[in-house]
Amino acid sequence: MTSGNTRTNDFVLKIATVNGTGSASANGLLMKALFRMGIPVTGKNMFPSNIQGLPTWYEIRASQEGYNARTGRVDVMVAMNAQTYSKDLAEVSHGGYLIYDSTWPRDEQLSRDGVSVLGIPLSKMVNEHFEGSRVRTLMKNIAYVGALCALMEIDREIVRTLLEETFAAKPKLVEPNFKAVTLGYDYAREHFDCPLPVCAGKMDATAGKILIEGNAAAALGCLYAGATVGAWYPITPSTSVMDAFQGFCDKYRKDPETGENRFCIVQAEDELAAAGMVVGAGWAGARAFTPTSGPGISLMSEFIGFAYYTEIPAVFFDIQRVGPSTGMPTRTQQCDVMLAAFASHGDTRHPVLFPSDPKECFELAVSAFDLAERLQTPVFVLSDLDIGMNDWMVDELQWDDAYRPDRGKVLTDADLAEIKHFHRFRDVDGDGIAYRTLPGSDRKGSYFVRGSGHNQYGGYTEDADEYRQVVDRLKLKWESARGLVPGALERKAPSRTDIGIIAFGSSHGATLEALDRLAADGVAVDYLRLRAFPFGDEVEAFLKAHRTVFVLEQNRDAQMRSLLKIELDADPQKLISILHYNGLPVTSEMIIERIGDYIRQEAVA
Amino acid sequence: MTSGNTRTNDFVLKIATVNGTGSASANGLLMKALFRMGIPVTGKNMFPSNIQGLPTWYEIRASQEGYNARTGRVDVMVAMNAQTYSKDLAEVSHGGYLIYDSTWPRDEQLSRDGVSVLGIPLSKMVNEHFEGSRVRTLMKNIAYVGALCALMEIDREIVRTLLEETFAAKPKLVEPNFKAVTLGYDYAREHFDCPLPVCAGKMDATAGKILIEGNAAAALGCLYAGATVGAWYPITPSTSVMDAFQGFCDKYRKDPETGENRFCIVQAEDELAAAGMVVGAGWAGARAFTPTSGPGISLMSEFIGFAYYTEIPAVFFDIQRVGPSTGMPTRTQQCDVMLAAFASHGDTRHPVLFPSDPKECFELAVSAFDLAERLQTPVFVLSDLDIGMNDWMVDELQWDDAYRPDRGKVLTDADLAEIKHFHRFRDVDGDGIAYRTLPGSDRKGSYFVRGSGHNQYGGYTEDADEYRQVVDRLKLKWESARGLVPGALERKAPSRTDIGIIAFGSSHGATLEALDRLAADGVAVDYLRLRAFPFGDEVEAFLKAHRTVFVLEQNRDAQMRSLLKIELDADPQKLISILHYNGLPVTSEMIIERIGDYIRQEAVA
Amino acid sequence: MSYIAKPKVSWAGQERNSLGLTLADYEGGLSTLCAGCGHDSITAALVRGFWELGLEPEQVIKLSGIGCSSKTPAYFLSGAHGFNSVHGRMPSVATGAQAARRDLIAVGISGDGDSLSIGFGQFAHAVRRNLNVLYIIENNGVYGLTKGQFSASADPGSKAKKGAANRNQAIDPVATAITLGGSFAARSFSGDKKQLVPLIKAGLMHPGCAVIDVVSPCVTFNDHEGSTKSYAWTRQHLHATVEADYVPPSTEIQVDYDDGAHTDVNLHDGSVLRLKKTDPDYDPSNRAGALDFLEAHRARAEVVTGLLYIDPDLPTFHDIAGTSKQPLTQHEFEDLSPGADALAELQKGLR
Amino acid sequence: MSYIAKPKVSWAGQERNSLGLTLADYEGGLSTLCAGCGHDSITAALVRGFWELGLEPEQVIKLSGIGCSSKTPAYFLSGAHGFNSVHGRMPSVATGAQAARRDLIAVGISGDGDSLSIGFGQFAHAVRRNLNVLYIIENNGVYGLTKGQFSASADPGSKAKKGAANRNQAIDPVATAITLGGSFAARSFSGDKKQLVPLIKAGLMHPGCAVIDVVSPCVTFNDHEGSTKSYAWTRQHLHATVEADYVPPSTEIQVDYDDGAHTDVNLHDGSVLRLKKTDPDYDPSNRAGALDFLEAHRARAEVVTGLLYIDPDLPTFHDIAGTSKQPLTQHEFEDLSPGADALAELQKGLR
Ligand SMILES: Cc1ncc(C[n+]2csc(CCOP(=O)(O)OP(=O)(O)O)c2C)c(N)n1
Ligand SMILES: Cc1ncc(C[n+]2csc(CCOP(=O)(O)OP(=O)(O)O)c2C)c(N)n1
Ligand code: SF4
Ligand code: SF4
Ligand SMILES: [Mg+2]
Ligand SMILES: [Mg+2]
Repeated sequence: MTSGNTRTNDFVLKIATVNGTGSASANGLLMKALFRMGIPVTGKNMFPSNIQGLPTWYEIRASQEGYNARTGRVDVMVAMNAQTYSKDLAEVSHGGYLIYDSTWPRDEQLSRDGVSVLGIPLSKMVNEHFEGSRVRTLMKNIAYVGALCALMEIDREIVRTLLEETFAAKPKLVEPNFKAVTLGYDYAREHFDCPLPVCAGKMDATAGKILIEGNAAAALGCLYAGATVGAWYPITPSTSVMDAFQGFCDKYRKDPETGENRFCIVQAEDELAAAGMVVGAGWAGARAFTPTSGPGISLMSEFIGFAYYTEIPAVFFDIQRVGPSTGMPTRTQQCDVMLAAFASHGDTRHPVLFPSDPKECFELAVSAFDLAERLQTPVFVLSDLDIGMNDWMVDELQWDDAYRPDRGKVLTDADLAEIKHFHRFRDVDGDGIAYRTLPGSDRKGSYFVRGSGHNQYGGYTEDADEYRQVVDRLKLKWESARGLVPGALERKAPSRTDIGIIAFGSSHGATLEALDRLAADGVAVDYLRLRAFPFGDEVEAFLKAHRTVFVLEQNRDAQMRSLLKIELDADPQKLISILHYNGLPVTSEMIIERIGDYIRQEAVA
Repeated sequence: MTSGNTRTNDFVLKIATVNGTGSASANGLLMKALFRMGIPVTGKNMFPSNIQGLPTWYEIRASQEGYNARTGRVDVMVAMNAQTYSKDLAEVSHGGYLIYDSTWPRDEQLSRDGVSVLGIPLSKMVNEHFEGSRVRTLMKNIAYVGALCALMEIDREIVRTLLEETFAAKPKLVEPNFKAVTLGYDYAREHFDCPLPVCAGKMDATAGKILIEGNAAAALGCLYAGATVGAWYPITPSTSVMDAFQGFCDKYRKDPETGENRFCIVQAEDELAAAGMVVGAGWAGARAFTPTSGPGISLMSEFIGFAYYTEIPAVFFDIQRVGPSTGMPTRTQQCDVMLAAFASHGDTRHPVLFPSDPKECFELAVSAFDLAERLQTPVFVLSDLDIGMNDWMVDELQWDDAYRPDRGKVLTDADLAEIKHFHRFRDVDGDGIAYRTLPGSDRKGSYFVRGSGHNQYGGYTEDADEYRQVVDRLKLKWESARGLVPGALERKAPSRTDIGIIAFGSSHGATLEALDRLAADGVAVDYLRLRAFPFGDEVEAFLKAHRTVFVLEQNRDAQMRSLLKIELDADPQKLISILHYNGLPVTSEMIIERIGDYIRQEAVA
Repeated sequence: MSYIAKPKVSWAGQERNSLGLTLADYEGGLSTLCAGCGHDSITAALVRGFWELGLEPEQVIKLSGIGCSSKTPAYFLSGAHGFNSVHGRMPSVATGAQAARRDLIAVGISGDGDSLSIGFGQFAHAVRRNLNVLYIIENNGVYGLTKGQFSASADPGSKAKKGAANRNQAIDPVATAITLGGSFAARSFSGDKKQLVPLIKAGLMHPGCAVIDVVSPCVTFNDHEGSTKSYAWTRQHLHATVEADYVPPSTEIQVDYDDGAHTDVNLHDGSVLRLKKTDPDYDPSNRAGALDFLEAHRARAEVVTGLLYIDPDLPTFHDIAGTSKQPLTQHEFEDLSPGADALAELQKGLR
Repeated sequence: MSYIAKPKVSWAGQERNSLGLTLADYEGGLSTLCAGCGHDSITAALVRGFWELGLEPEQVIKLSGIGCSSKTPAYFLSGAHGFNSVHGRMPSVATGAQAARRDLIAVGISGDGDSLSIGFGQFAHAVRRNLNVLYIIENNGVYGLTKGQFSASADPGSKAKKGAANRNQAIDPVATAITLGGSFAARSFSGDKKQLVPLIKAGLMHPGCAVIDVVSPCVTFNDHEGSTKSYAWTRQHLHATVEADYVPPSTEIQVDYDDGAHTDVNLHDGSVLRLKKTDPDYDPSNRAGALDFLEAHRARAEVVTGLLYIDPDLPTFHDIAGTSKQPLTQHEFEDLSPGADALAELQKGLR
């Protein structure tokens, strides 16, 4: 056996299968087992845009240092899909391992210098012990879990406990499953030197942590923020936001006595309708949201501009996938940054929040509702497929029971009784935010919402000055927004430097890792993580304080760099793009390389 | 009578009426009469977003120097609408005149210092001579034309000829109309000192010129470019593009023998469908277009991104109106610049052309089709309500019979026979533009259009590298576009200067006038007029060559300035915005004032 | 979209409704539509209907899309919150508003362009969801506001002002609503206030989506000879079937099942829709029959009016969604947000 | 959306059609749908239909929206140009393509999500314009590609895999098409190739918009007990009415008017649609009757199949638009662009 470097709790395990074969649960077992062993893990699912029969991959990274980014490495590959076999083999890092189902003999394409190939007759073993084709397919997956337990020292008892939890409702299934584990396990122990140098070992780095997908966390945020109306049209990769919200509501929002729902979820006929429903509900005073992805935002554009101009709170979750157009629905990108910021015709601009992991999906979902109501405007939460649909290890979510929604400037009937006239669009407080009333209020507070020209009193207008007064106030409101959105967070390099990097969203993990490694190599880079648009003063200060600022983003056209230029009049010369946009999550290696190249070149020049 | 300055052939005549009363034809008579007297004129129509009974204004500017912008001045106001009377009076410039219908007595709000008020009993006169309420309403308008003929020395014989032309089909109507003219004329001659110091005088500055609206000119461009498919959904102010196209096609595109149409116009069910039709037709090989306005572009966004990624030629006319949302449909702005440039989710960008007057609507419409097919991509023509729906005096349109459409890289069956394989998305020539085939071609050339991930061979892909290869080529194509779009035009100041101004579209006239006046005051400003996005090298050169560059645009958010920063990494410090966005066309005074202020402040600082 | 606020004149001796309010209390801004526009008669019928029902203005929300027709909500009930949305999208906004505030009575006003072209999908889906809204289509066969293009309700053969005849097939909102499983489908004529006012009342009180297609001539672009949506044509080709009126729960009801001319439809709250048949053979509870009837009369170019179909028992939007009786906006925050302990508990499953 | 190009194997003795082509010449890429998906049977029927008609692949354009169903065009006729548009918008793209190339035969494939939810407006308007297209809806009552949510064609009472029942009203594409003035409305079942293949041929040759709603079970998300779109349910509840087949103009036609079981519908090019009645009482030329029949059988939960309505004489999209017989893309440029002299002449009126 070729011996690679010993890599305890620092490896990438990748499993190549075919979708629709139930491998997802086997892979989940592996993830959770490592997690319960106390090892930081992340899982990345690369699945096709169909339902059954196409290649799919699952990548588990274990990192004792807690890094969660994709890396270019594959230490152990489980190659279950003949169709992608050669591609999978090619991907294994030098010194790595490939495990395959050796039931049927394969030709020499099986081997590659520097990669140890381990054949396990998974089908044969499973077929000997189980009946029924569906069961056999499933058990084959469980059997490779067993083999990996042996090869990588993954705790079999934890796997057993997990099976017991999974099948709590059908306990009879535990034994057969564990038998499949044992089959793989025993075979590996008998035929190979176990463990491999790449393996797991108990540690204690997952206390206080959970494993969660961003979409579920976002749904929890909506639940906790008190959102009651959710309207949506199914689209990958956002669908699971509403699925999760429905699940949580069924659990926490059904009246225990009457069974009535304290929520209303509408599967709309399309995204335009979903947007309209959210706007209607927001107008009527409910916290309302819609999850979608790029194509949905394009379709919602008209309504988004309407909500901007009529000043109606609404929350839009854009779980970004690869564009343009239908693009690659099951791959990740950060490619709707500009669209979210400016969606719709005319002069419009919208606050955008950028969660960097599921925990922030939860937190920023709550912020989004507060901001939408405080600012009376549509607010975007820009997540992506990587955050939304992958399992991330994050700190346990916290909730402060003292939290109360910020409903913003809403006049009650009592308030109305105290004022002489109600003028919907007048800037009473000088912050650009006017007072609103909700439908059902006293008739003194009634007003007419219209996307056409209106004056500060709420009347229809085609008058040049009256029109301008309102849009100028909207601009002032935007200034107010700068002070209200979550600020960017700075992480200083260990030593003084005039080099900085700006990143956001799902690039965060890779950035942290890259900066640590660069620091270890003596390259100091300060890091500013954006959490919102518009940018606060801290972003301007960071730009001012650095000679060179890398802007890392997962799109082709440097959209965030554009925003920095548009919004802050940032000096373009100092903004150096690092762009990654092939649909896979960005790796730390790539960042290190780009920064390294740039610095070397600069040194030469 | 208060005497103002004598202003022969240099005045603004404004007529305030109520819509639906037929004043449009009376105002048209005045415009044309002045034009035929050889005096440069422009008309600006300020009408409400309803059908009948609301205030409407028409502003005619006569300028012997040939300036065509709106100015802040009103020399003669015809105030026919009691509802807006006081507002209209307030608008008259010092030394100016107000004419009103004195049939019924009015109170003292009628007068203002420095304004001469001339009462003419229009209704009374007309009622005495005509029967029927509709006829009386119409004739009242014609009567004020007569009065103005006397007061402003507008040639009555020309008016008579115009009436004869107008009623060529119903010659019996000429006499009564001319009688109404005479009524007003005689009354004015009898009661006032005619002519006023503000008046017209024959000159010879309209030879080789025509009066035309931008929308009609754009439609002519589509006709001449050989566009055969037009799909649309009615929306102000773009509707008259298709109305005119229909009219031209009925005249020039009906088979003389069979009566068959060599065109197909479809009134779609909405803008999404209109976009789809244009994309379908472009794919099938027809030149196809859709005219719309801001809300339409928002709704078309999904399809625009699709056409970008699938590389299908399509032409979108956006006749901009005031945004955001429904905004003010009958007022003008340049507020869709960013949207047109980047419409849709994901990384997308689109060539945009900026005609500055109806003549350029004609010319750039033709260019748009050539570019769309050459670049295989959606192309925008960004006009606006001011250009599209107002009568402009421009040089006669020219056509070169040698023109042939640039169909771009289309492989015929003969071409296909000579190649081994056809690969739809491969960069054969290194310019980022691949070859296409049209439906109906030999089956060797068949391919599958999809907005989802595809490789250079046209196959479906979810592969990171294959995906990237295609979007990288699209970026290269964008570079090619820079060299193909119409260049920006520079007008040097009479003397050397390091101050420049960038403007585009309907701001052109006001800019020219402002720069002339500034030059007369010793302020030299070089002028670059943008005609397209992406920007060519000349734009970069202009920015480089000037210390300060004003960017004049008719929107709140400095959208063109943003594009310059995004696309050229322009130094933001030197880009000084001049923004006008109240819905009225920009005036030269406003530009002079802003530039003057800036220069004075700079001098102080 | 009123430029001008309408002065509320109140004079002594005005009629007052159960709430003590006068008709003027149900009015809105001054109309800016063309003199004689059918839409203004519908406005008047709405004012009357609301007044007769004695609803508090603030109990109502009024919504619309874009078009001359969609300006209507500005012209009635100035005491109610109003919403002029984007073109063709009123139904989705109404859905969201209803989701949030099921206690408010929603009236949506649309046009034939607004609901049958750009908004056809939203119209259809509001119907099949049985959204709790009175959905009025002010149908004039043209796009008034954009100056007279044919809409999808223009009949084949109907002539434009300039003479060209429409040749596309027409969409009949009533037949469509019934086909889509609608629970209340009616047609009326802006010129027939007698029929329209009670129909509006019935529609407002109907639990679910009440569609009323009101032929509403456009005097400026579609009232000429050759048009099949003109005042003259409509008057000549009217065929009235069933009149409907609303009888509040408190009222003593005389059941007249055998009277032939009367049928009572019982609503869940104890109120009644009283149907009077003009066409004695017509049965508005028979879906197949209604379609057949509409189709036969369409072929004869007749404009069938009245309450053409009703099923008060179909589950409404709220029945289906299971929304709590208490409007969603009125729940205490504690009843919505499960709190820190629940969160901690939940996360035990995420390890 | 084929990952893998299908190898074209040709063996001796294969059947050849009038053009000398084999069935394989009408195939496309390998399907990536789930094994057993109804959509794949429809693909096979299409291949067969095209082959039997003996159409050149390049005479055809095939278009779709987004969904499992919309992947179908990738799996047949690889020699034809194909177009996978955005979700729900196939009809508009087909309209544009037809406008440009009326000589090409357009087949549009859609799903119930694609055509009845997001695309309902476009579906409806293609029908009322009588667009020259064969419009197939592969109807499985769910959104397959996004994992099984109910679509608008799900019947009230039909159960989801996890047990929840749909309570919204269902949209029936056939009843809708007839109500909207469609000229050809049919239903079939992916499991009934015998009925489907001739229907497809009839639809391809019908002048105008031929809508075929094909019940096409989703084995992954909607083939369980309780579903009304499963193989089992559909088989049990089928009610066949009228079979249709296409007889080319050249063929000698035996007119069998009196045979009861046969009716011939003459198309303008001399070809014939031959209708055979399974249900002897059914008359597919009667619009009111068809609606009534559909409605009655809907109430009985029966799946009515066959050619349910046809009117070959309604003006088609091209008739209405007056498009020249010669496709618009084939005119000489001189016949499109009037030239410099005409421009000068025209401008005389602009002074
Ligand atoms: C997205 C969008 N497209 C087009 C328009 C222009 N538009 C305004 S009203 C209207 C049609 C109105 O027709 P209808 O609903 O029948 O109302 P009517 O004016 O006839 O009462 C159109 C096309 C618009 N406002 N928004
Ligand atoms: C604008 C947009 N919204 C949503 C989606 C996601 N989506 C893809 S297919 C589909 C539904 C497909 O359902 P159907 O047409 O019935 O096809 P099936 O998969 O059932 O054959 C949806 C919602 C999308 N691609 N585009
Ligand atoms: S144009 Fe027609 S619909 Fe519009 S207000 Fe006038 S009459 Fe009414
Ligand atoms: S998910 Fe359903 S519709 Fe999609 S391919 Fe599988 S069986 Fe067919
Ligand atoms: Mg209308
Ligand atoms: Mg489906």
